[in-house]
Amino acid sequence: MPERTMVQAINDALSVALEKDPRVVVMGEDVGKNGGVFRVTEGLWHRFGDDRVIDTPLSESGIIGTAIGLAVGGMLPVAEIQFMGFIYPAFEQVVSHAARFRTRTQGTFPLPLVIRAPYGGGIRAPELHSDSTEALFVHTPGLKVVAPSTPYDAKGLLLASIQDPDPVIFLEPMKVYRTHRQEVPEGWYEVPIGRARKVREGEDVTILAWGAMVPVAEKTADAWAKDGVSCEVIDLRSLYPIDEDAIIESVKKTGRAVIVHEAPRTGGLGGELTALINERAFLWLEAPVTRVTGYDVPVPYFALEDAFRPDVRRVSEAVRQVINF
Amino acid sequence: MPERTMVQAINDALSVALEKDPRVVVMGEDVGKNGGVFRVTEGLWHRFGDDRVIDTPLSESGIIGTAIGLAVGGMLPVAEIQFMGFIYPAFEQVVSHAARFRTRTQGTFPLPLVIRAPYGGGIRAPELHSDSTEALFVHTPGLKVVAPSTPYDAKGLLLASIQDPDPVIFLEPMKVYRTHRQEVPEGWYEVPIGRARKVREGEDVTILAWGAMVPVAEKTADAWAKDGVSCEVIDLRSLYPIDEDAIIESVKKTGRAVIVHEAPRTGGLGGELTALINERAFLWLEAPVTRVTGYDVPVPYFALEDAFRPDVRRVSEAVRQVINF
Amino acid sequence: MLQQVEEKRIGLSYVRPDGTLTDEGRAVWRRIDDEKKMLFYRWMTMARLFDRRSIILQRQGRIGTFAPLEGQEAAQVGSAMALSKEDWIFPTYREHGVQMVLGMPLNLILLYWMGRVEGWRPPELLRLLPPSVPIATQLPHAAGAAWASKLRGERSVAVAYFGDGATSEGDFHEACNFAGVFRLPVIFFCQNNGYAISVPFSRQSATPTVAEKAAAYAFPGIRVDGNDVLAVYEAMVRAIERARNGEGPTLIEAVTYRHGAHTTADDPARYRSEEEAREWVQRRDPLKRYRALLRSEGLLTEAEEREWEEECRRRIDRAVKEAEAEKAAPPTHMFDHVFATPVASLQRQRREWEGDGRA
Amino acid sequence: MLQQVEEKRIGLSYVRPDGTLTDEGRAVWRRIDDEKKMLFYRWMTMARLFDRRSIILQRQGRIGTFAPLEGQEAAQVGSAMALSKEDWIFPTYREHGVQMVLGMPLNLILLYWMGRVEGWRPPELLRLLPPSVPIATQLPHAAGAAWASKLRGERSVAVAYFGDGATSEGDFHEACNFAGVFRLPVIFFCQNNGYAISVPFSRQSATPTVAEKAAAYAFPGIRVDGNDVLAVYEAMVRAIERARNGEGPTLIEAVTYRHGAHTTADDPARYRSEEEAREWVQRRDPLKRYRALLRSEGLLTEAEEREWEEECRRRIDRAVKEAEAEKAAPPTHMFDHVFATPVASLQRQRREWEGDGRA
Ligand SMILES: Cc1ncc(C[n+]2csc(CCOP(=O)(O)OP(=O)(O)O)c2C)c(N)n1
Ligand SMILES: Cc1ncc(C[n+]2csc(CCOP(=O)(O)OP(=O)(O)O)c2C)c(N)n1
Ligand SMILES: [Mg+2]
Ligand SMILES: [Mg+2]
Repeated sequence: MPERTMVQAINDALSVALEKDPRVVVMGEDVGKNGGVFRVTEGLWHRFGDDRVIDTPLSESGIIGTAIGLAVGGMLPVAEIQFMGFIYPAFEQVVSHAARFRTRTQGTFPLPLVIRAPYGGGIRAPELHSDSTEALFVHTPGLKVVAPSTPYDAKGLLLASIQDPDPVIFLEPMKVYRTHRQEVPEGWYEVPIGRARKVREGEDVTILAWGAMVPVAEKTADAWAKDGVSCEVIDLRSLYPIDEDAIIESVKKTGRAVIVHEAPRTGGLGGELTALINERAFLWLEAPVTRVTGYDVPVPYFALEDAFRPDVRRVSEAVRQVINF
Repeated sequence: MPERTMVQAINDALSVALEKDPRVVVMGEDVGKNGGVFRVTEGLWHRFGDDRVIDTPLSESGIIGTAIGLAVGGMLPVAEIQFMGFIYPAFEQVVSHAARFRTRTQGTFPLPLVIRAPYGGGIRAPELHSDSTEALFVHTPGLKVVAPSTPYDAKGLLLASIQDPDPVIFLEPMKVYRTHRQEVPEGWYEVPIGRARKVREGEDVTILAWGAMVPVAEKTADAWAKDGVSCEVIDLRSLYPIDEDAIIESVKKTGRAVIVHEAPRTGGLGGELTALINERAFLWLEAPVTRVTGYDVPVPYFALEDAFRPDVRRVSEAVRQVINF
Repeated sequence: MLQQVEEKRIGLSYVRPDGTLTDEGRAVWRRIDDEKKMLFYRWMTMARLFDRRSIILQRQGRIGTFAPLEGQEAAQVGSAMALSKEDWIFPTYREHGVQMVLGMPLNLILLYWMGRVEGWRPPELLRLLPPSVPIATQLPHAAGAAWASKLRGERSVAVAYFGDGATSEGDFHEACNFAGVFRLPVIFFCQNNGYAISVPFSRQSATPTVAEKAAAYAFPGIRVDGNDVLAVYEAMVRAIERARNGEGPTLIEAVTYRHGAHTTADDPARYRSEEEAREWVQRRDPLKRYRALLRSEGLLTEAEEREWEEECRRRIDRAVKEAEAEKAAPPTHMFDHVFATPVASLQRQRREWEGDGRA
Repeated sequence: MLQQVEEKRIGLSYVRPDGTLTDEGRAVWRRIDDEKKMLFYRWMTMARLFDRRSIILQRQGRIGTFAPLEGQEAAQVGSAMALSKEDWIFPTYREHGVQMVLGMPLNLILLYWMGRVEGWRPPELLRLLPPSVPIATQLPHAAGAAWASKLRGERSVAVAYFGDGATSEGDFHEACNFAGVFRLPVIFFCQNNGYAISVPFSRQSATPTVAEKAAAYAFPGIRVDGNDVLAVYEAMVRAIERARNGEGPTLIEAVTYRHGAHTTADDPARYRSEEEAREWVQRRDPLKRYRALLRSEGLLTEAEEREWEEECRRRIDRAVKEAEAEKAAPPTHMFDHVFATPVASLQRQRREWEGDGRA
């Protein structure tokens, strides 16, 4: 099996989908001739042509709005928003329409639509390019939200998203776009939406993470392993629906949970996960569920972004706290 | 002191502010000649004229975007979004600009801007008119978010918001716009942003609510009082910043908390509040913090909205659960 | 104000306010068969009577807030009559005239206004979307559906209905821009009734017309007398032809007026003069005008009129009964159509709802 | 492609690509004093040298991703030179030419590209906003600032800078619409460099020009040769005059080209032909053209040129040193400017940060 980076794995998924189903169209700013600003769509325009891989005007609401119309009209659009921080101009189309079409029409007009967006910090990008606002979409009923952290999951989840009859926000952690390679099978395979991945078995504390925070959680687990503390690391992968059972099972075993996310703390998914654990594993908790997150500040310009993003040091400190509680 | 409904109290606040400070402008769709679709701005256009109370084009991003420019240029805009469900077209302006101007310019260009929006359900309004997506704004660093539940607080918080040098999202629960009157002082007074209101003292369980859920919480407390259970009811009023100390103090006393909000559960503020309590009052908790919320579905058309919105029955049931845990 | 601007710039006008035909109008009239001529009348009448009845139902508390269309019948019926079953329609909340012409049963339209989404399910194969409540947001959808049609090599066109207020929204611009760039078979059909709730068009736009805005997207914009059903129909036929021939989008501005309030919650006296309203209601009424034409052409007698009105009332009565008899969906219905396959947490919430002792 | 369209529709053009003046240009030239003539040259040169140096700094890892302007000097310098200290400026990420003309110190511009917001603080009284990164979103701000000026009875105008790609965004439309309706003293200054990253203007817009879009808002749109500093300056002067006289907004389209990549992360060879780029770089370069004019007018010698370039390099060197010497703000700086008065939870987060053993 070929070894692929996440960028390559996503490119491969798009190519497999375009090949399999003539209804699939890839659309967005610079996704065509240029192959995407991260080269995620590299080569697709040359291979599938202007009607399948479409450079659109610079118009996020237009992209998502017409993608909705395309889906209604029988296509399977995979729309790219160049950076998650630029999805807000399309917010209306996403929350008032994409998320509500099925309910509004009671299934008569479902909305098979995938919105891909690179997200998160860590690559020293300009302002607004490092947002990580997955919580906004998780709080919007009618949307599914996924965020893979590995090449394998990226391809499998993207194909599952394209296959899904409902709208999926597909978040791609830029920070790990190219950091590691993994064996990625050829052809079509799916990683089911709604299922977490147990990255590492452990007994003492559960670390919940997704996207670019997964490697941070893993490194923290490595660090603590040397001190005889065993961390169970769970990669949520799917942010809505959340694999509650996997989380609850793990926390019932360890009695302790640390949640790691890049987004600002207040109103982030950490709160939701804390509530889930509190509701379903209250009596098993040996320490408060603890959050390691971005701070409640606009993501700082990149000279300070390392201070903003959770790192091994901060996550380790949280593990120490819950262990010593 | 005159007795006023919330609509009248807000009208009064706007009028007091327009009178006091020539920099204040009220702007939005139908706020002028028509006096607002809820009559909140009734009479202001006649009194203050077309340059102070401005009917704008139907253009939410234009409204908030120009309001930002007006604020930069030295005005104090109070912009109305006709219903919270129509703020999404302006989402970009709110989250990428209003929330970030001060940080971006390190205080050189602060953004004194108030965005008023009627919100929440219960008045049998058409689709999208009943949204309650306060969590989206609470999760956006740089914004303050308030939601009064009484006429007195509405006026005082609105004046505090207009006085505040930072952007404030001011949410007006339509359901209680006219349901009760209250003595409201004449002239300028402020209810400080960031402070909760203890609606009712109690010993056994803390109920946290805001907006139109406050009366529901009160009625629940009434109902349980008959059975000898004493509920402490806290009206958050300010959703960001949250009056954590008031909440924690109360929960430390009662050991139990029920959170009530209209918004869908997942990703709603209930999660955040649960996390705060878990983090700061873990050892005092005698039962899991429990949420009574809207469901994870698009707010249903009004024939079913009563089934969606938390009511006394559901909140009472939650109280029973935490008491009997 | 509005009327003067209008008369100066109207592109198409066939039936004069007094019900006589212009010369051009005569030529168009000859090309249209009698059945269609009668259908214009019938649907306009039905739309008006349905509209009036709905207002009464709202006052009686039997439906919720309602958005009346009276005055805009020609714009809605004339345009909808030009469409085929294969075409995609994206209406707003004020388009019950369009809806009924296209085959939406009256009882379903009523159910919608009763706040009952379960009643809203367009009949099988009807490419008619639910009303778009957020202004202008349906325009990109129409562009997208037209795009799908083009990519799939189909004949269908897409139509977005919207009001004058919608032209101020970014989505109007983005949709028109996509339509222009990709030459999509889409028609942007604007009913310019002069007001967005209380805000007059002069506060909405610096250009005196909507039609001229099409220039920014390099496709034609045409301004028609929206109270002239024939002119509206003809404008729409031409736009559809253009679209089907691959010549791209058209923006149609139908100049009209709502006789009544924005919705049953609105009081137009706050922002419109009586004279203005009187002028439109008395002199420019689309239905009166067209009825006069039919009469003078010998296609309609007073008896036939009365008969058809009676028939409309009967059908509306039946629709009201059916709508009110429609079994209410159980509250758990709200959980049923969020996703194709229910997700676990929602199922749990559903059980929680049922467990609250209500199921 | 672009060039042909351009030549057909250019409204103002004074300095020909070979550096000679048109007749109209000669008249304008006479009205401009020598100091200004020299400043055009000096700032264009400074902008170019600063730009080239920045690219090198980026390659050396001393600044982050950078958006070069080379080729657009005339559009930026010409327009900025027409502005006064009282005017409000809302630039994008590519406007360092504008920034420096208006008084933004070079070291601060560099600090911005180092990702250091703490270095960004416009000098006291400079009404120059930070670059707007999300495309087109600054246009409504400019309209709003212009509105404030109008409401307060001030003389100041507001200018939004943006690119051709920005015209596709809803905010372009909403800003222009407000500006038209309220006749605001605002200038929408578009540098049409033919591309939005890789997307050519023909895929961005169905109209061949940006300027004609102004018709949708009932204010003038003017298309100028954006590589002709004199034409740009004159267009801007006229627009500012209009605005200050209460005649409302103007849309200016300056047709230009970026010689290099969209940003240092971009490879233009993927989407532009070499011939096209060569034509612009060799035949239409704004600086070369203007230098030739100054030379033939006897206002500039080769020695003076070399001297000024040296001076630019010295100033840039100094700016780089200053920027690199600027003490890094402590990470806790991120907590400092979220609100005027820190809120309790943020103070707690700040202490938490410090408590992590880092402070
Ligand atoms: C995005 C959005 N903003 C505000 C509203 C509230 N609203 C409902 S109808 C309306 C006026 C619409 O005017 P117009 O487009 O002219 O259509 P008309 O009602 O005249 O048919 C407004 C402001 C809305 N539905 N959607
Ligand atoms: C809302 C938004 N969408 C996407 C981007 C990513 N992006 C940055 S620059 C750019 C192209 C801008 O083109 P143009 O407006 O022509 O300006 P130019 O870069 O050519 O100066 C894009 C798509 C962005 N910054 N903001
Ligand atoms: Mg209207
Ligand atoms: Mg460009």
